[in-house]
Amino acid sequence: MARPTSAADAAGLGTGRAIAFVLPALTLIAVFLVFPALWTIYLGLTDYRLTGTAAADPRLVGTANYTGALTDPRFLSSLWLTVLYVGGSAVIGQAGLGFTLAWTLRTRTGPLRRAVEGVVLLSWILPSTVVGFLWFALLDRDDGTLNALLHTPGLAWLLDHPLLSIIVFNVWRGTAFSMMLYSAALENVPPSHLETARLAGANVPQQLRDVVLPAIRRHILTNLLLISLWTFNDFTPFVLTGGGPEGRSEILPVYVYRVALKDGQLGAGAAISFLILLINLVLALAYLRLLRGRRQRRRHQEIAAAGGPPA
Amino acid sequence: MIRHTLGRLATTVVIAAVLALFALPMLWLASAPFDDTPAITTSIPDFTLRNFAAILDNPYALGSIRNSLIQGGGAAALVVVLAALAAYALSRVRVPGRDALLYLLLLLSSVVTGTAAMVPIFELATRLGLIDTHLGVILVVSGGLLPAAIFILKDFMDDTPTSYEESARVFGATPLQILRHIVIPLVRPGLATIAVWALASVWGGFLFQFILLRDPEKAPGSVILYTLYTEGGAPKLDLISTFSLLYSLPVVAMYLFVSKRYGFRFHGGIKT
Amino acid sequence: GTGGGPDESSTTLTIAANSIEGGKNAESAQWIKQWVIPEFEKTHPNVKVLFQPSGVDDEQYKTKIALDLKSRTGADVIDLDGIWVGEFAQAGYIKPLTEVGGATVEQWEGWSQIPQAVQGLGIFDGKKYGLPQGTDGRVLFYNKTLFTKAGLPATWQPRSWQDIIDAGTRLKAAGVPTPIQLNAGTAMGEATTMQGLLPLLAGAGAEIYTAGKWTGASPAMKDALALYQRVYGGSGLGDPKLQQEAKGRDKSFARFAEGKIGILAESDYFWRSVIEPKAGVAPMKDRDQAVGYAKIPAKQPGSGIRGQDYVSMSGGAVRVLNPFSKNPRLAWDLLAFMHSAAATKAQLAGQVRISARTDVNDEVLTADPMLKYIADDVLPLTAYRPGLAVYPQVSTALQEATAAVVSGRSADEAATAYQAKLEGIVGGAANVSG
Amino acid sequence: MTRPGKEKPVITLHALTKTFPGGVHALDDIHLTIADGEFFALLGPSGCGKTTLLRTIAGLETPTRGTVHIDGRDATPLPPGQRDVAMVFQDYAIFPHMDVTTNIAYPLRIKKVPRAERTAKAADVAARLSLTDLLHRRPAELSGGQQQRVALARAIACHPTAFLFDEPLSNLDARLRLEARTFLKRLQRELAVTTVFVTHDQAEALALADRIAVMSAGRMIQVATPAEIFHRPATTFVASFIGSTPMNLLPARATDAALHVAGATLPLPAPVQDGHLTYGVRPEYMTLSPTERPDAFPGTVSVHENLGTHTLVTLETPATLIQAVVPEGDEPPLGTPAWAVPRRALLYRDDTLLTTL
Amino acid sequence: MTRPGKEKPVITLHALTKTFPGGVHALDDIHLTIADGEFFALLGPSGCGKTTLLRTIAGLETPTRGTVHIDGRDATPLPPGQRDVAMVFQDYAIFPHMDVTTNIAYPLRIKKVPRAERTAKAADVAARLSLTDLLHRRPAELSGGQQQRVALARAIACHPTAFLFDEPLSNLDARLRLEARTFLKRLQRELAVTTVFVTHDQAEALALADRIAVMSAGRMIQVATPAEIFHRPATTFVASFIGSTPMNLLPARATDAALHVAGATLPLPAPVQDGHLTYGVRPEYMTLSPTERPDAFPGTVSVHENLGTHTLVTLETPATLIQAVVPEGDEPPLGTPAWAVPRRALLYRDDTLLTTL
Ligand SMILES: Nc1ncnc2c1ncn2[C@@H]1O[C@H](COP(=O)(O)OP(=O)(O)OP(=O)(O)O)[C@@H](O)[C@H]1O
Ligand SMILES: Nc1ncnc2c1ncn2[C@@H]1O[C@H](COP(=O)(O)OP(=O)(O)OP(=O)(O)O)[C@@H](O)[C@H]1O
Ligand SMILES: [Mg+2]
Ligand SMILES: [Mg+2]
Repeated sequence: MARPTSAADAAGLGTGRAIAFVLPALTLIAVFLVFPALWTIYLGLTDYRLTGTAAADPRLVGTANYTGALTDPRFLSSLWLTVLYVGGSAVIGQAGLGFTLAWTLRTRTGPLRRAVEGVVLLSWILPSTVVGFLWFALLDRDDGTLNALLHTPGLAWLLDHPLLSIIVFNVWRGTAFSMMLYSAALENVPPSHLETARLAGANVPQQLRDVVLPAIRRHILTNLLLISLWTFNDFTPFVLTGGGPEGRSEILPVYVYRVALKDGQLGAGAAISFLILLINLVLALAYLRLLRGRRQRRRHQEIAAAGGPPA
Repeated sequence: MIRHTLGRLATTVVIAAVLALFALPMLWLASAPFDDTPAITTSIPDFTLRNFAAILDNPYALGSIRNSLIQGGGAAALVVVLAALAAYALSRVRVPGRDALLYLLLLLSSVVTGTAAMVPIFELATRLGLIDTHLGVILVVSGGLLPAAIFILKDFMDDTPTSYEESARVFGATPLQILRHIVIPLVRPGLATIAVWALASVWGGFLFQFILLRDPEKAPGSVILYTLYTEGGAPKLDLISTFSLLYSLPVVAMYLFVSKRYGFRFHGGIKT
Repeated sequence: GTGGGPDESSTTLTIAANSIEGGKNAESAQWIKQWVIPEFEKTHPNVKVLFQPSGVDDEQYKTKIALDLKSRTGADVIDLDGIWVGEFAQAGYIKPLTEVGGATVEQWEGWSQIPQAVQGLGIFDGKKYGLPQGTDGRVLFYNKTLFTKAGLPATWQPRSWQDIIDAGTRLKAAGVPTPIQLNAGTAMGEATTMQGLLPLLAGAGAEIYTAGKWTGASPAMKDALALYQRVYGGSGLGDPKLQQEAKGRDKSFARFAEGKIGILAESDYFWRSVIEPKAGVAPMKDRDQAVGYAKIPAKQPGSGIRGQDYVSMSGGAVRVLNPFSKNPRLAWDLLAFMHSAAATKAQLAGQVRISARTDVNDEVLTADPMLKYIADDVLPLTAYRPGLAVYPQVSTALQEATAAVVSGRSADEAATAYQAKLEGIVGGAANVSG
Repeated sequence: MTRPGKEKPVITLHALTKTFPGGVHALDDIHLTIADGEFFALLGPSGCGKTTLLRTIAGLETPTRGTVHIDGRDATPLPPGQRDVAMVFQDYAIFPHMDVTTNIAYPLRIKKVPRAERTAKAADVAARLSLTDLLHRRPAELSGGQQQRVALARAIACHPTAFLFDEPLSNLDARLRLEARTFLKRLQRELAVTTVFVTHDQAEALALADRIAVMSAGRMIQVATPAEIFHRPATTFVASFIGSTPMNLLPARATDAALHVAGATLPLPAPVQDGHLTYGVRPEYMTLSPTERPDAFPGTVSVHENLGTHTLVTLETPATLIQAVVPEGDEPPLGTPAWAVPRRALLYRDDTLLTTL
Repeated sequence: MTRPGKEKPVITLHALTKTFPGGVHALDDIHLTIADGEFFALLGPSGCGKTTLLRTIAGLETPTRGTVHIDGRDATPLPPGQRDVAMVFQDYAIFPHMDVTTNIAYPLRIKKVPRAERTAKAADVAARLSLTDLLHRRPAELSGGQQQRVALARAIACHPTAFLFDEPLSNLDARLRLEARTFLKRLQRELAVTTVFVTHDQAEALALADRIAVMSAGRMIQVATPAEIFHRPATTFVASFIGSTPMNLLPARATDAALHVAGATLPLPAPVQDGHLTYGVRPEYMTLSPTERPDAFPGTVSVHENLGTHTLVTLETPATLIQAVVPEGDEPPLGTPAWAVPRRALLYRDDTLLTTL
């Protein structure tokens, strides 16, 4: 493969056609994504509700929704829970398990590998409306499969460990993406690099540290970016715990659902949605910062590789 | 040698444990639909097919799966086509700020998929005359999926060597011919993966489908699943378990098809 | 009546309801499709009536209807929970019936058949917005088998909260796993408020909203929460975990049916649809023999609202007219038709429940002593929730207060937290009493 | 050794310059004329701009300045598809999702040749390149040499005015490369199509080309026949680049009628002005003497490299290494002293050829 | 030309067999002993098992059968890190995120050598390979040749019992490869470390190795010195594989005292039994005659390939192609008839060497 990186305009698209190619997608995005998103952000500045007097006559309240949320202990605890949830289930859980699976399955072929990949992917693509039932059956206090297996009758996983439960649930639900991504990424690690480390006597952790992680760092960052973003907006745990008990699993999307739909405070809900966006933005910028350091180095690399050694 | 074998044995055990963890929750889906008295827990079923007869009696059940296919398939097709075109152009032509734009759209998509965007989306759909149409659902959900799809597909495109396209170009192929003859076949595994991903994302979606549709003849499975409760909110498990199974099958079938045909994976990884 | 516009030939009317064939409230959906529509079209040959079923969670249904009405579209005749009438009216989504349906509304024959209290379900600010479809009442269900085992009378009517606690203690002593199920916590949602806190509050002499003020941490509220504390605070009379589980209410039904719960506060829905021997979600084959029911007592005799000895809470759905209907008069005809005695009877066909019309009730309820008991003995005592937009939030606050007690906090602490929260919701201490 | 007869220019480059956005001058004022039927090699070290030049001729890169004429037409504004050239890429770029027939017929498909006709034509060309048995295979099922032949067949199928080859042999293994070389040369003779061939392997360029252009840093250093390039490399850069063993390039100092190089004093036929002089002699034009001679470079034998019929001997001198090729069996033992006598040499001043000696 | 003196075996392979899960017999009952300090080349076409053999020595592949002894120990059960060998890969495998020092010191870091000591050691080795100025560069900032030297330095730094090189030169461009060859040979002489070197380029193997093993399909066909391999290739396979121009291998028929080959009748010193005979002659050992001779192969000159000092001339005969190397200037013109006279030849029966002629 001669040039993995794209030269400018290999197919001779030209600017005009390039625009024509991008335009349909951008139009759809503009109409059905950007426009409603901006409208939602505007709603966040009002006291708009779905019903009641505020529905007939919403008023601009400035940043009241924001200060309201930021001073609401429930929001803050929800934010903290979300951080734990994202950190535990996405960053550690999905990415960690996904990597572990990708790494251990890397050299395997045959039925075991296909079975593991099959169930992991199945967990990912089953409809979210259905998976709630599956997990009830697993975690139920009285007749749950898990208690039956562990001989711990009556252990109420969802009540005693609500956050842990939804973290494990989300790991189950979302590991497939990380596994797939890392599997593909690991194929880009030159085997000769790993073998050089092995010949030097490096054990597996040392191989990971010295060879694998540096080589797939960009994949790791992209993966973290996407799964953090998705987990931050993941509403599915609601079907398991309904945010409870006592809000101990009320992550931000559930909080928004409660505020916007149950309590009908759409203005406040919109404001919180925007806050989530800002938090995601901060997260993305942090990841990108890590990435950029890498990128610049890579660009350097390309120039050097193409232009021969600098004197 | 022994060490090696032991190590391999240990990883096999670990893998088997993971396999069990992932498979365990699915037991319910395998047992409850065939149980005479399905409960919310898993048990060895008193085997019956009565539940299937019951769900087939529901006037909307089968139709809703067809609707899911229309909406999910439509959205998947739309997302794949538009995202492929856009990703291709973005991958091959340098547009300043394209990465920042993609990230921004990715972030905005999180606002719009949330509950709070309900009112704007609904009003928009009303004004555009999209209420109670499959098209409305398709367009709305596609809008939310497109940024991530473009983001992922662009990386696929970045990883395909440009010499194929250049070669075709020297032979006189037009950009559209290049796209049709060369690029699409080359990234087909990526397109298939994105299609399954899009389908699976749309498949379980409830809120937008529900507020945008009026006629239950058009409602997708996710909405119909929600109707299988009593007035007091208790689930009718015989119907729900059976329907869940039927309703999961198309996605699973599509996954199996794609994975057999193209290999369900992210070739090269995503690393933008 | 007949009437209607001149261009009746090309007219369609749409009915929206939170029911669907094969799903939630299937009977009601069947009735609309198989009775209402053909019958109405018989008398109105040029009118086509369509049905727009939903059959989902109440909140989601409400959202959809609100969105429809907000964009001035939607069905002509719409099902609403009575509790939503106020907020929909305030938002301008619905208008008083006379404003929409015209003068004929007042002359409708049905008004005389609907008791004032039940009419209240459709009334906001003194104006009639909707026609009530029916109502329900809350009582204490108890398991006679367990009662006998515990040496309690098979025909039981507690006179005070203490009587309930005493019975619970006896049941516990007799080895009943969960003597009392009093819905609590946020997972049960509105069931906590309607089957739990509000009846208790009424039994302690207070309503949640009176004279423009919301009840805060008043003595009555503290009394109600104190009872929760007695049930869940370590006495072992109730199962705190069950209140926290997302599917706790469904499980409480199943446990009652399995004979693991002694006393359970529920509405007549429990009798009709949950433990109903044939089609219930947790059927009890021996329901009629094994399950007893009793009125909810006030804290002490006479300490309930309006000085009552017994209390209950009721709700019910109404049907309203869409003010943006293209054929409002005709829509009213349809609405009135759906609430005629014949229609109501047809709707009940085969099943027994309390309709809004006394003439129908008199005829139908004889078939089921339990529902007759509700209609005759409970409805006169009952109370309704305020139909205001902030009510859902207040209800959530109440649920959270009970959740706090269940998880071990004292009634006073929970009440204080509730007071603070309430002030935030309703716009300051000025709107709170107690 | 230009091919006789045909002298019609097919490709003419005028003042061609390409500067990449990063500021890299990949091509710097290139003037070049390639005659009809000529086999023309572009030779140079990595990064010197060979690929860029080829791609500019193909139209895949737009020149910053200058023009490209193909077959008499100004092709500069034309898109690649209208230039009537065929390119074979280093990675062959045969489409992995098409079988051999479809690949070969692809240019014809683009030209809207009916299916039956193009299949026939593909089979025809394939037969010529001994690909007949492989017509229904996919590229993944072909060896490197077969893939290369498919790429050639596809290029031939569209009957272009010129072939452009970008290192088509460099992905083959050493043995295959030698065979492919002869094959390619015979094929080009047979088809008589103008060919521009990029390589960084001097042996390939010498063996194949009618003329060679040696490039460095975006410029053409020398354009000449292989023999001329081999015997009279215009600069020390070309001198060091050409030859299957690296030329000995030694700093020299000139006095009246003698040249002082690496311990040897050599006669000068005509006096030269002193300056930055370099004395170049190919190892093939050295003889080793076991005894001291004034006109020889003294050193100690340090390495033998077997070249088959000959041996490359490396002498270590105090200042540098000197290599000589001797017939096998004539190698002085390792570690013994030896004197290298030049037979045919070149003299450079300021890295530019001054005279042959 | 085995190196004198040291004859202690450092690597001994016994009955080594490797079958891959797919059923490919990559190694088939290999027996081999490599002496201390020897520079040993593994030569063979792509897919013959060279890399597999090297990796099995390194411990990166587990043999299906057989043993590997390194420095007297049975290394078969040892993991790669404990075999005390260093390997240089075709792509060098220098870690892109570490600078040159860190790369070179990496094996020492794994062996827990203190930082100061390993930096010093790395600087030391780097100096030996003229890498001192590059110590703080990243691999991306190095040329191919420099990268190769870093990989070598890393291998040297851990003082292994043996070096294993897997085509270390094949990623360099043609010119650099020649220089690196001489460099590598000098370095190995100096360090005197046993070296196993994999290549598919016969010129490299001939030039560098003390002994060469020619492999084909997982088996060793011939293990001998370069001269022996060049002059007495044991099979036609080895014959065709060795030599910088492909050997002419012609079907032959023997009568009483003469050999009939491609239109020529050649004398036979001793009578041979007829059979499936092949007559082999290297192009270098052919002379072209412009006039007919009975002991010469007649043909028409069809291709000239310039080899620098010589030209490779291809003659087309009715049955086959025959090549001869002639000094430059002596080439008969294209299209003219010519007779190729063999000077030194080999005779094979059933592809096995029968005699030299
Ligand atoms: N798309 C590009 N953008 C920027 N610089 C480029 C680009 N393509 C090539 N270059 C630079 O132009 C110069 C010439 O590159 P080119 O690919 O023509 O070299 P080459 O002679 O073909 O080398 P090689 O033998 O390695 O293929 C190099 O310095 C290279 O870095
Ligand atoms: N991991 C593997 N699984 C299955 N077969 C393999 C594997 N590695 C190598 N082979 C097969 O074993 C044979 C020998 O391969 P090997 O890589 O040793 O060849 P090689 O001589 O090094 O070739 P090259 O010159 O192309 O590097 C080949 O047929 C190859 O396809
Ligand atoms: Mg190039
Ligand atoms: Mg190899």
